[in-house]
Amino acid sequence: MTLANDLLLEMQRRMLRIRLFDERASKMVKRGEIPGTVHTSIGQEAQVVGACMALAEGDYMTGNHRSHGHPIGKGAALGPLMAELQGKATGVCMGKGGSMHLADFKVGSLGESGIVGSSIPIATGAALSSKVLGTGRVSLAFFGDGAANQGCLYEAMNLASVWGLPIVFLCENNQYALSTPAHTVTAGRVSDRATGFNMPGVRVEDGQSVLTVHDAVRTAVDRARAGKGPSLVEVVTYRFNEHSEGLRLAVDYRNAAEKESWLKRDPVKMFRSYLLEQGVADEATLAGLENDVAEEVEAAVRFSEESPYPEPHVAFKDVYTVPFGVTQ
Amino acid sequence: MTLANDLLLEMQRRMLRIRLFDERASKMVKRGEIPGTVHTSIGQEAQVVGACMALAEGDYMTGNHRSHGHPIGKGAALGPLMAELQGKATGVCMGKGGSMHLADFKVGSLGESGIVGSSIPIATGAALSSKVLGTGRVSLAFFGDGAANQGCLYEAMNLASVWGLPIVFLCENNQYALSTPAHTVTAGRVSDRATGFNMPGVRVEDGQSVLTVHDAVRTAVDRARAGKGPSLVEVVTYRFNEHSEGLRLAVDYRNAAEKESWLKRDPVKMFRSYLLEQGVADEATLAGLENDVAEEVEAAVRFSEESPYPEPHVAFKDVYTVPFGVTQ
Amino acid sequence: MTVTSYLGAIGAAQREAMEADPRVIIFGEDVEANVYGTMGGKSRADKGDFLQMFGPNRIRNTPISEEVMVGAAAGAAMTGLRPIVDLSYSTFLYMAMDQFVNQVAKSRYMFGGQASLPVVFRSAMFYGLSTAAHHSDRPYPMFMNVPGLKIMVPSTPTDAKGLLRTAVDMDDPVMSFEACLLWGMKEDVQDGEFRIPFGVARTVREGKDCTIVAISTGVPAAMQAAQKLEAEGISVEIIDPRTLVPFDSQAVLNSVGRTGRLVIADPANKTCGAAAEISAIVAEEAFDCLKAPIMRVTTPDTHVPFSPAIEKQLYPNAEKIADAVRKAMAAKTRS
Amino acid sequence: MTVTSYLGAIGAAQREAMEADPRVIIFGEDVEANVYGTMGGKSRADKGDFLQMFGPNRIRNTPISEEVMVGAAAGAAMTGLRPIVDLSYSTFLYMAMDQFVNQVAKSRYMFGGQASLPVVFRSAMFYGLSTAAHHSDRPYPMFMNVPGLKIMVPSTPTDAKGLLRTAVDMDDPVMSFEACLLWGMKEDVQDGEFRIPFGVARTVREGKDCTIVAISTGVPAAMQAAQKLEAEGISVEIIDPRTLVPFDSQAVLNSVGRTGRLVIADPANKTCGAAAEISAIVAEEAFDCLKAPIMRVTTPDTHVPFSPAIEKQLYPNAEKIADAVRKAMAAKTRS
Ligand SMILES: Cc1ncc(C[n+]2csc(CCOP(=O)(O)OP(=O)(O)O)c2C)c(N)n1
Ligand SMILES: Cc1ncc(C[n+]2csc(CCOP(=O)(O)OP(=O)(O)O)c2C)c(N)n1
Ligand SMILES: [Mg+2]
Ligand SMILES: [Mg+2]
Repeated sequence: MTLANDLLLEMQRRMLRIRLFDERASKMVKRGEIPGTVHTSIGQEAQVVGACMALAEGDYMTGNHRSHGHPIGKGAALGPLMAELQGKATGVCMGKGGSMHLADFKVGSLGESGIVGSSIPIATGAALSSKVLGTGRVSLAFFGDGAANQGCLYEAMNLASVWGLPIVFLCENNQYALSTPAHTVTAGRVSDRATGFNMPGVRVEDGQSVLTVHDAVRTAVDRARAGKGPSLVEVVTYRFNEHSEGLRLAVDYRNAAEKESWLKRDPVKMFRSYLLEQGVADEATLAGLENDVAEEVEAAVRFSEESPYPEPHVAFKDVYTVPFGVTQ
Repeated sequence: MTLANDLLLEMQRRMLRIRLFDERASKMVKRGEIPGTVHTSIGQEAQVVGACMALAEGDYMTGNHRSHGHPIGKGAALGPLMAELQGKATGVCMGKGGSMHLADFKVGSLGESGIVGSSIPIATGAALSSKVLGTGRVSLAFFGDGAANQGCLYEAMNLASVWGLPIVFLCENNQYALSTPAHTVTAGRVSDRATGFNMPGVRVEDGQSVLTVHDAVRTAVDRARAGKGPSLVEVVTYRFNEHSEGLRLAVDYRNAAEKESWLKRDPVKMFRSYLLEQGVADEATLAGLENDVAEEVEAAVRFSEESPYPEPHVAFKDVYTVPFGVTQ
Repeated sequence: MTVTSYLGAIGAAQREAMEADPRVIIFGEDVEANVYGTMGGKSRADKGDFLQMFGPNRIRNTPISEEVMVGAAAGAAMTGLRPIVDLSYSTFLYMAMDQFVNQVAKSRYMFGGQASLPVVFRSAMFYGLSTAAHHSDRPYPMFMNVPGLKIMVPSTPTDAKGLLRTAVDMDDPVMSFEACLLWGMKEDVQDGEFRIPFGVARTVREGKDCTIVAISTGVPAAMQAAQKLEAEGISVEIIDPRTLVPFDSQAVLNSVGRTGRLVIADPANKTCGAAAEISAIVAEEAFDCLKAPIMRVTTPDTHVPFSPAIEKQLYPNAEKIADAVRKAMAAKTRS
Repeated sequence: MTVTSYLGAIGAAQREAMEADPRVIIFGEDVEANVYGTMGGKSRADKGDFLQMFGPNRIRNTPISEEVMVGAAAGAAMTGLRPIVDLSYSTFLYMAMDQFVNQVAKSRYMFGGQASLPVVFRSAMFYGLSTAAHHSDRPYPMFMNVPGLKIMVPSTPTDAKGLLRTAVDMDDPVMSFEACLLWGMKEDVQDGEFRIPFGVARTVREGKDCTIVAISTGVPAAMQAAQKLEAEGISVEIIDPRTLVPFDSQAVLNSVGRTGRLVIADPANKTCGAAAEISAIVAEEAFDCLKAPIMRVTTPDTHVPFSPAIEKQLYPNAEKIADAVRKAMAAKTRS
């Protein structure tokens, strides 16, 4: 499948957004400008954007604690996301979700989950809506290699399969769950688990190539939209940073050589070279793009910094649609 | 593998025990002599006994609501089981478990579960004990085709696989979960799900043959005991009675033709013929065996009938090892 | 008005809700065969059969996978459907606890109001029927401890029908705890569609000496107790909160304001149960009216044993409730 | 005596228990790397590292599979091991709710005493740290509603160490709810092995005007409140129950018998929380001693928001506790 040049550039734009947004966020955490912690998608941009851009605008998506990339990849505006990370009133969740619980319903982002695995059933339900109401929307559930051992994934895969739901289960295999190497706690390969649930299971070994990921997920999305049911796509990738920003583990659970070899396969840089090589864009265009995104991120930070914190009563809002009792 | 004659006769004895025990229990439910309800294993005796007798005496086993067969197959005495069904003080659980929650720790029966799927992790834990303490015991988890869609099964299979635990996951596929045909709610074949969890998955099509089942489970048990880890064995079988005794569904979810064809493959009758044909036993021996078992079941009923109900304070016993508060 | 059973009322509410709104769907284990009879007619053959009426797109048998059932209902509710999930027994809810607490209850809040979750989770409590510990729990108190969930505990056919319809029409997640022991209870029920608001208690009986707040099967038991006590010259007021979240504390405070005494009849376990909450509200907000200790009549903190010889003694019944009222009456009144 | 932190005390109790009994094992997510530092030394490199000391047979990293972790611990406990399961955050417990309620809590009872379950489930409550709704729950009340579980909520290093050791040595399942906010708290702790019994409250401070029952982080907050109040001439008695199941109701009743007033400081959600239970016990059993309404200072029934601007206001703190005591003091005393 050949993609239009503007689509290719948009891929690079979104990968850059994730990269620069997360680099900025990382700094802010370390400076105490973002409370709690954040989990960056740095190194995994190809996997995130390749998947998100295989979806249509109206399609649904859920994610996890490694959360910023997903809504950004799906097209969410950066300002309200950054404001959310800072706990501001203008945050996409009014400052009540924070980094781990971003959601932007406007772009089909139905929510990231701090509970590993827990959003997979939600995505499955969105696919059920699509099927029952006949809206043609596809749903995509992002989850990590760690989440691949939560039972609810298999309940969801089974249900989606027997009901023929339009959903893609997307395993972001960055080879570690916190300090735990996937192979030490995961029997076999995640993608091989699809067969037993009667759906295609694909393993994308080169998860650093946005086009390879896009291609595989596109096939799964097309299949879903055509009414042929769910697929499982496992993408092998690597996170460049620590599990979460600020975390320091004395244990060298990922050795230096491994890390170095992966750092060489930087998805953003690789795709940049590709765009140049293929003549999709020249140096000036790409530099312009990079400037634009850098400015976008700075604008997001300014938007956030200038925003107020929520009023105390907001802590009592939206427990129910119509308040009662203490939520009044 | 050729089995000794006494082992073959013991298989028939245990199948008969299950058949007659459950036939008796069914009558007693209908007459109001057993409170609540019972789920019989009639028709599934080969599958139960073939599996149980592949285990050694000290091995562990857990089961589900279709419960009587499992401890009987594992060698439990009938009297305390029947007393348990009647809620008597001499019941194997002091009358507090009832039909759905039999357990006889003396024979390694760690408990049947009324919650579908919920005992699978328990069996996994027993296998962990065996591994950590080096006792060489194997664990076996019985569960239905319906339970095969509970997520905890896959968590358990994965854990057992990565830890190399000595356990056999045994799916009793009687093709229905209550009124629901397995194929309408189960994607693919249960046995095929093993591959994705890096363990052998076997499907025994002829679950009415005790020897075929025994052979398959024996292979899995040997593998477990040899330290080679878990296996999944799916056995195709059929329940002759309704889901539970007394239940009457107006829906004809299992059609008459299907039922009839399965009734012809009665595991107890088939094995009887086999024993005669192979000269393992003559008619007189088998008739003697049948008499013995019939008398055993009647004795169990007498034992139960003559037993007292528990005293009121027993309702407060064994909430904790050392009572306090209301349990005192 | 038609004489209708509790079970029939539940079926009728669901049928009318499905007729009124194509976004309402029902899924659960064995719902196509209507095994428990909670969906209209007695069987698939009946003309009231839901599968025939609404088709397989809206009436769906699920695998035995409670976790994904609950989560999928939440996801579907966020995206345009209004699911009713039939979870059959209340003891099976634990299987989906993470989805209830972390997704169903929190999503609207955590996402700053972006999500609405119009979804109803039905389950029945099968206590008192010799089904033992795995099928007999009355777990509504633990869900009361979770903000974001609404909870109904109807004790009559009318309430079951009216509350369930309100639940389906509401944009918040609702858990309906039905009592199997009440399935056969019959009364005249208003024909056609009607709704009963959440958070409005029903005064089952007026009286002046002692208030009984009674929940679910506690209500008929309290009625029997009231009759016995009337013969003894004790006049009892009975309040059925009908919904535990929201809870009509004003109705209870008003009643205790008049009677000065409170007994709570709650079939849940005692510790941190609904009775504890109601007692605490009153001890905090109506202390000055109280003439006697607040008495809880609950199931004690044991599991439910199988044997019918020892099960029934555990639940609140007329005798225990009457005893508690007598004790409250005997307490020396504050001067 | 050695100055020890709350976290260090938890590590020490586990180390001593593992040294004392080869049947004790620890498993959980990332326990090999000791990510949260709850197991002895700070890192694998430390000489106190558990993996080095006890080896991979007894210290086991698990997959992220809470349901099977909890169930497997139960099964292992029934068959000869004495597992400690590290579940890291208390909010993840819901994932295994069925195993907790239906297997861990019920097995001994349901099987007529055949099973013993010597197993400890540790988790920490991360509230007050900007981790938002998915990581901040304080769910002990829902487990209090489940018979068969024992529950500890230590508020000091000494209690953490002594109770945890008792828990490991006990034949019943125990849930340990630790407070992340207290991890850094230090005090002189007795060296070597010692045990603190379950069901025995600690009188943190004696006083005569009002009793405060304080739980977990409620204890230091109550201490601060007591100091403020002392300056106002109000003498406060503080009781830390230390274990919620069993609960030392006698200690509370005795104290209220002396002071006549009760305030409960409980960081859990209000409805059906631990505070409700304690209030109900006192309203039932010490009514005649009460001079004022029983006041609950809890987290209100909302979820935990992320923004630090609005999170901290929600929990019981010294000011709120002191206000509640002042209100109790101001209530017109019964004549
Ligand atoms: C149910 C649950 N268990 C444990 C955790 C703690 N936890 C947070 S992230 C994480 C590792 C997740 O690994 P993976 O799914 O591979 O995602 P990654 O961080 O690698 O992107 C763990 C154990 C959690 N948040 N939820
Ligand atoms: C968690 C849970 N969900 C639902 C049920 C109700 N239920 C009891 S048995 C059963 C069917 C089980 O089917 P299967 O596992 O195939 O076992 P079978 O009865 O066919 O032997 C159902 C749905 C239950 N007991 N537990
Ligand atoms: Mg990972
Ligand atoms: Mg079946």
